[in-house]
Amino acid sequence: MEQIFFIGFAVLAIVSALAVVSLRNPVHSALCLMVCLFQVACIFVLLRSPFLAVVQIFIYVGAVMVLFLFVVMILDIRKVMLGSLVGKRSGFVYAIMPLVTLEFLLVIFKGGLGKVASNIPSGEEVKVAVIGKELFTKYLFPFEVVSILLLVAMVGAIVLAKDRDEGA
Amino acid sequence: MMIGINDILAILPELIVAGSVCVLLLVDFLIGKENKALMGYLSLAVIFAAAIATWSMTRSGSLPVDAFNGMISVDKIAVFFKVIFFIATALTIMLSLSYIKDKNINLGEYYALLLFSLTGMMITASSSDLLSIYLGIELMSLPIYALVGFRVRDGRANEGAMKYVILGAFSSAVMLFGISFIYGLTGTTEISGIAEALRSADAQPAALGIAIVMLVAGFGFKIAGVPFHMWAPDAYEAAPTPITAFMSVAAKTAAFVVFVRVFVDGFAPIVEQWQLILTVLAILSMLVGNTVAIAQTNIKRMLAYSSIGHGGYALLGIIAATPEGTSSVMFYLLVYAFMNLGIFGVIVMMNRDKSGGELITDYTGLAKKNGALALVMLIFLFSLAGIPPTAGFMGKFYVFMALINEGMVWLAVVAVIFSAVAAYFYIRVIMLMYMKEPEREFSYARPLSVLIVITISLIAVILLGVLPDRIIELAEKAVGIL
Amino acid sequence: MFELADITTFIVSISVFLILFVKVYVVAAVLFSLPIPLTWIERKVAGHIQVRLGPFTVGPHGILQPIADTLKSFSKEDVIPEKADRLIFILAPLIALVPACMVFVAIPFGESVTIPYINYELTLYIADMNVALLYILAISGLGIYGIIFGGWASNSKYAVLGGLRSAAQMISYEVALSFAAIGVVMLSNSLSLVEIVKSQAGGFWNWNLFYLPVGPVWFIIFIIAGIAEINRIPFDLPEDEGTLGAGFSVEYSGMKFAFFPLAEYIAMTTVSILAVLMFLGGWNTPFPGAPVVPPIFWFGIKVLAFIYFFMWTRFTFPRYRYDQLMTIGWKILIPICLVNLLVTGFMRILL
Amino acid sequence: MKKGRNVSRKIEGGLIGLLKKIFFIDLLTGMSVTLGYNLGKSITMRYPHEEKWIPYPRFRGVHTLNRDDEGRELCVACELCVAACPTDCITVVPEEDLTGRGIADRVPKVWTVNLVRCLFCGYCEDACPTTAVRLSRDYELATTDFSRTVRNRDELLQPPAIPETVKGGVVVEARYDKKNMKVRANMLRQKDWWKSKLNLG
Repeated sequence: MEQIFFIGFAVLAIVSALAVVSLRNPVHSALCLMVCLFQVACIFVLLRSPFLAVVQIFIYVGAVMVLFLFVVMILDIRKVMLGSLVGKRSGFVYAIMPLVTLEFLLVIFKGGLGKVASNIPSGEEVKVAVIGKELFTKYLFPFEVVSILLLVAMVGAIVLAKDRDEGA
Repeated sequence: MMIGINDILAILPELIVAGSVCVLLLVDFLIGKENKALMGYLSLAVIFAAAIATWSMTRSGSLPVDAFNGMISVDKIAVFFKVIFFIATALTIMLSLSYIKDKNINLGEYYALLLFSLTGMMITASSSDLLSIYLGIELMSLPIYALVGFRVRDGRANEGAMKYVILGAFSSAVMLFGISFIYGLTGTTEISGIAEALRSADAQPAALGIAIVMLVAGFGFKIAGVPFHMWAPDAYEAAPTPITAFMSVAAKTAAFVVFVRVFVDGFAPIVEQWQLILTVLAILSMLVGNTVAIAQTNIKRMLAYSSIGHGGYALLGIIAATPEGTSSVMFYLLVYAFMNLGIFGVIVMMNRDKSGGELITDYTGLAKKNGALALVMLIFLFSLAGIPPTAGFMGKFYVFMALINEGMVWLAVVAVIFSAVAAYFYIRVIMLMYMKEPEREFSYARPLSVLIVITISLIAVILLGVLPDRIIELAEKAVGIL
Repeated sequence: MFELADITTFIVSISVFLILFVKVYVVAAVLFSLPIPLTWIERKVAGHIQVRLGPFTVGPHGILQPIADTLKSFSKEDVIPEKADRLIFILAPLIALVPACMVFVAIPFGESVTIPYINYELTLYIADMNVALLYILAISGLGIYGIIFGGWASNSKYAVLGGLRSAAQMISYEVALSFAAIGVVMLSNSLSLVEIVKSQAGGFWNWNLFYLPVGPVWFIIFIIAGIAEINRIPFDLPEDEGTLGAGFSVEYSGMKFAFFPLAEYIAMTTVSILAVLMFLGGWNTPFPGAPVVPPIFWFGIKVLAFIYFFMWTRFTFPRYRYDQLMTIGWKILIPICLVNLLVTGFMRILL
Repeated sequence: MKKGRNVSRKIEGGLIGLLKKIFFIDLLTGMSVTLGYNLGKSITMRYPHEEKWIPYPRFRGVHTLNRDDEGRELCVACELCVAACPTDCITVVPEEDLTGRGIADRVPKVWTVNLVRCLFCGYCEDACPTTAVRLSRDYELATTDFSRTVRNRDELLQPPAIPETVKGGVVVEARYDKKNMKVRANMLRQKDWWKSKLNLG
């Protein structure tokens, strides 16, 4: 049962991810990206971490994509311009894509993935309290660095967008 | 699992820098538009304080210190690299003091972003976990993205910054993917844990190869190694000149810390797997960097390619995968910091008028007009080319020695050949300066701060070239040879 | 051969599945019929606040008016503008409606009731997730895509402007809304709505609303952000009649158009229910000494009061200007949230 | 100087204003007003089903042609109303009549008014020397039949629905006669009914 659901979500995620890069219209791409992120959230549920799934929807599907759409709608990319966005060497890209896929598949099925791993997480559902505790003890340092990172992003964005009287 | 005072003390220098930037951002509001240089002086004070904190850590003799449940490990290598970061950032700030006023981009956030970037580098240097390494690298890169595009009214700056941001984000994604592979394969992100897991594994899964390729791609982007170098010339040209210097010195050094940590330490058990990939990367970098530089007309682009080439040389020390190799990389990067900052100092001086100092032909006949400046430039160029009495030669010498001691003589020979090629375009500039008649009047910016930077760099380049023993000794102590 | 035990487990699992199915069915039926009383109530409230009578013709006191409206919507011509993006134009109303309904999976309407005769304890919720609150906030945030996509696909400048405004508004107010939710989580120590309600049992002085001084502040922030989230006056800039015609829905007609108000009503109910669960003690009685009435009664009363409150504000306040909206969101609500979060944290630790 | 004074006033207003903002005083005032309306009585007139407005006598509605106490037509077909009409909506064709139909031997053979053109200015009323033409208080002119827009003499001679004696300015009970599409006000059945309505306010 779970396997069936996983395959469903995974296939849909991959198909929508392919659609994101192959569709010409940026809004359609954004829609597909939403679908893709949503499927990933569903896979998180299957992996017994509903918190991560919900946060994925909350932040990526709920907030980040809204900003993407906001920008896309303001940019108003017309069909003429879309042609120029797709590079001339796309044939090369299309040739490489199946190769990379093949390589990955080979590695995954022939390469003995996970032979080194020693501590595979158990199938228990992860409680929010546990995540919180880990975040503020074991992962406190990365957590704080991330907060500085966000501050930097904010400062940088404001500096670049700020109105200033600068001679050329 | 609780966080104690020892953890805080271990990251005291980082805390000093990060905390004071937040204060500086507020102080910036109180400072008038004309006095933004004050922000620069305050930033220098912050760096000085952080340097003292770092120094006192080495004095206390408690190194290496592990903190934050294995996220942070401050050892002597970290301290050595941090010193390079302090020097690079401080000199960059001194170069910027007059430059950003001249170019009318006189904003207090400029210094704040530089200090944020410094924080990221320091975190990278003292990290012992892939997670904090990644975050450190991002924290280093984000402010640089903003600084590259700092001249927002300049179309060229926008283009360069845009390329840098998009490719940078892409490389970060690849890097993260690689990290997740490593986590999946070994079950840990801690570098010692990774080494442990790899050592105890009976067979190496092929997926590890993919992970290594991805990590090389991600980190290779940060050192602008070929074929991940496409952004470098555009971004170097786009950025304000002091930032170009900062990128080519500090950001690159930080990426090399990662190579030392992840590859030399973490992937030590599988050295054969990554040595080949890095060798290809190094040879390509030296090839492309040194040959394409010949065709450049803009001196910043030329230095960008030269920087790519130097990245290749420094990688050789990593490829040696021995403590000796590591120490040679550390020394090389220190030398590179001084000579590159010095030459950018000269360019900043020449940047006085609008187009001046950007094109190589702008230096035509400089020797006739200003002999001292031309001589300084000559010394830095000799150093970059690796000509004996200068530090550049010593840097290369130690890297090659490390290679030869490991038995990779052919690689050392290849590198020497590329050095010879590189000498061509450095000496071309010297030819223009000394052999041609001046075509125009020069006007220089000669604020005291830039002169100080050039003087410091000059002294360092000559001293390290003539008497490198003490610093080499420090580096070797750091990696534990002595 | 089947053992008896096998058959009983089979029956039990089938019945569990059936009960779940019935629950989902009932909730869905209630949700889709919800707009019928709500539109009537809203129009009546609107009428009386404007000293009018509201609908009066169809049925006694116009009670059949919503049905007439529905029939009209069904029978209207379904226009799709020529240069619209057909697929997204058709999808958008669904995208608006589906998340609004999905939310109800996690909403508890009461703890449980014991069915007489068969002695079966029936829980009054479909699922008690341990991340229910986050789930509801996350999913209800998706409804905004209906508006954004609808506005974009219409290929009309007013519609696009409506969509843009909606996007910016949602980003600004989602933050405050989440902060209010975090405040409640800190007060109740759980993300599960059932647990949150349980923590407020025993009289109205135990409600999160009356956790002085931070409770009322969270409550007000939640209400303001909630109104902005569901795009109702005074924050209904996406459909600002004054400047945008009808905003994002200007090109829609017939049943496709009807889906948007439908989603809005369901979202309004969601926010009301959330406010009741988070701040007003859910189905707990406010006066423990009073005669016992079924908990669902209290729940219904409180939710209805909230729905009335939303209608009341809608017909009282003028619409905010766009820059005022942004100012309220970023410069007032979020700083207050941050300060309040600190105060709440200290109170939880020290008291 | 001026600026400084403004600032100080702003702070004063600002303090009170701030308190007002914190406790949502203005918003609550507004909400109390609307709540009052919500609970109060509606002023909607359920015309035509239950109520009907009776205008004041000065209201100018459809024309009527009056008779004298003995039932003779007051109109003498002098055509002064036609002359006075700014929109030329009145048509009068005189004829000689000796049967005593009118008060004089000259009576209108045709007296029609086109209500689509008429602007109810009342000039005809003023021009009439015999007070034969009056504007009544009938205002239900909507029709689906275009021929109904021209009223002829026989219709106009009918007494108006609202007699002149009724004071007006009141709402009376009414019902809608679906068959004839007419609003029937039953004010005449109940004497002084409107007065009690008036007292109610």
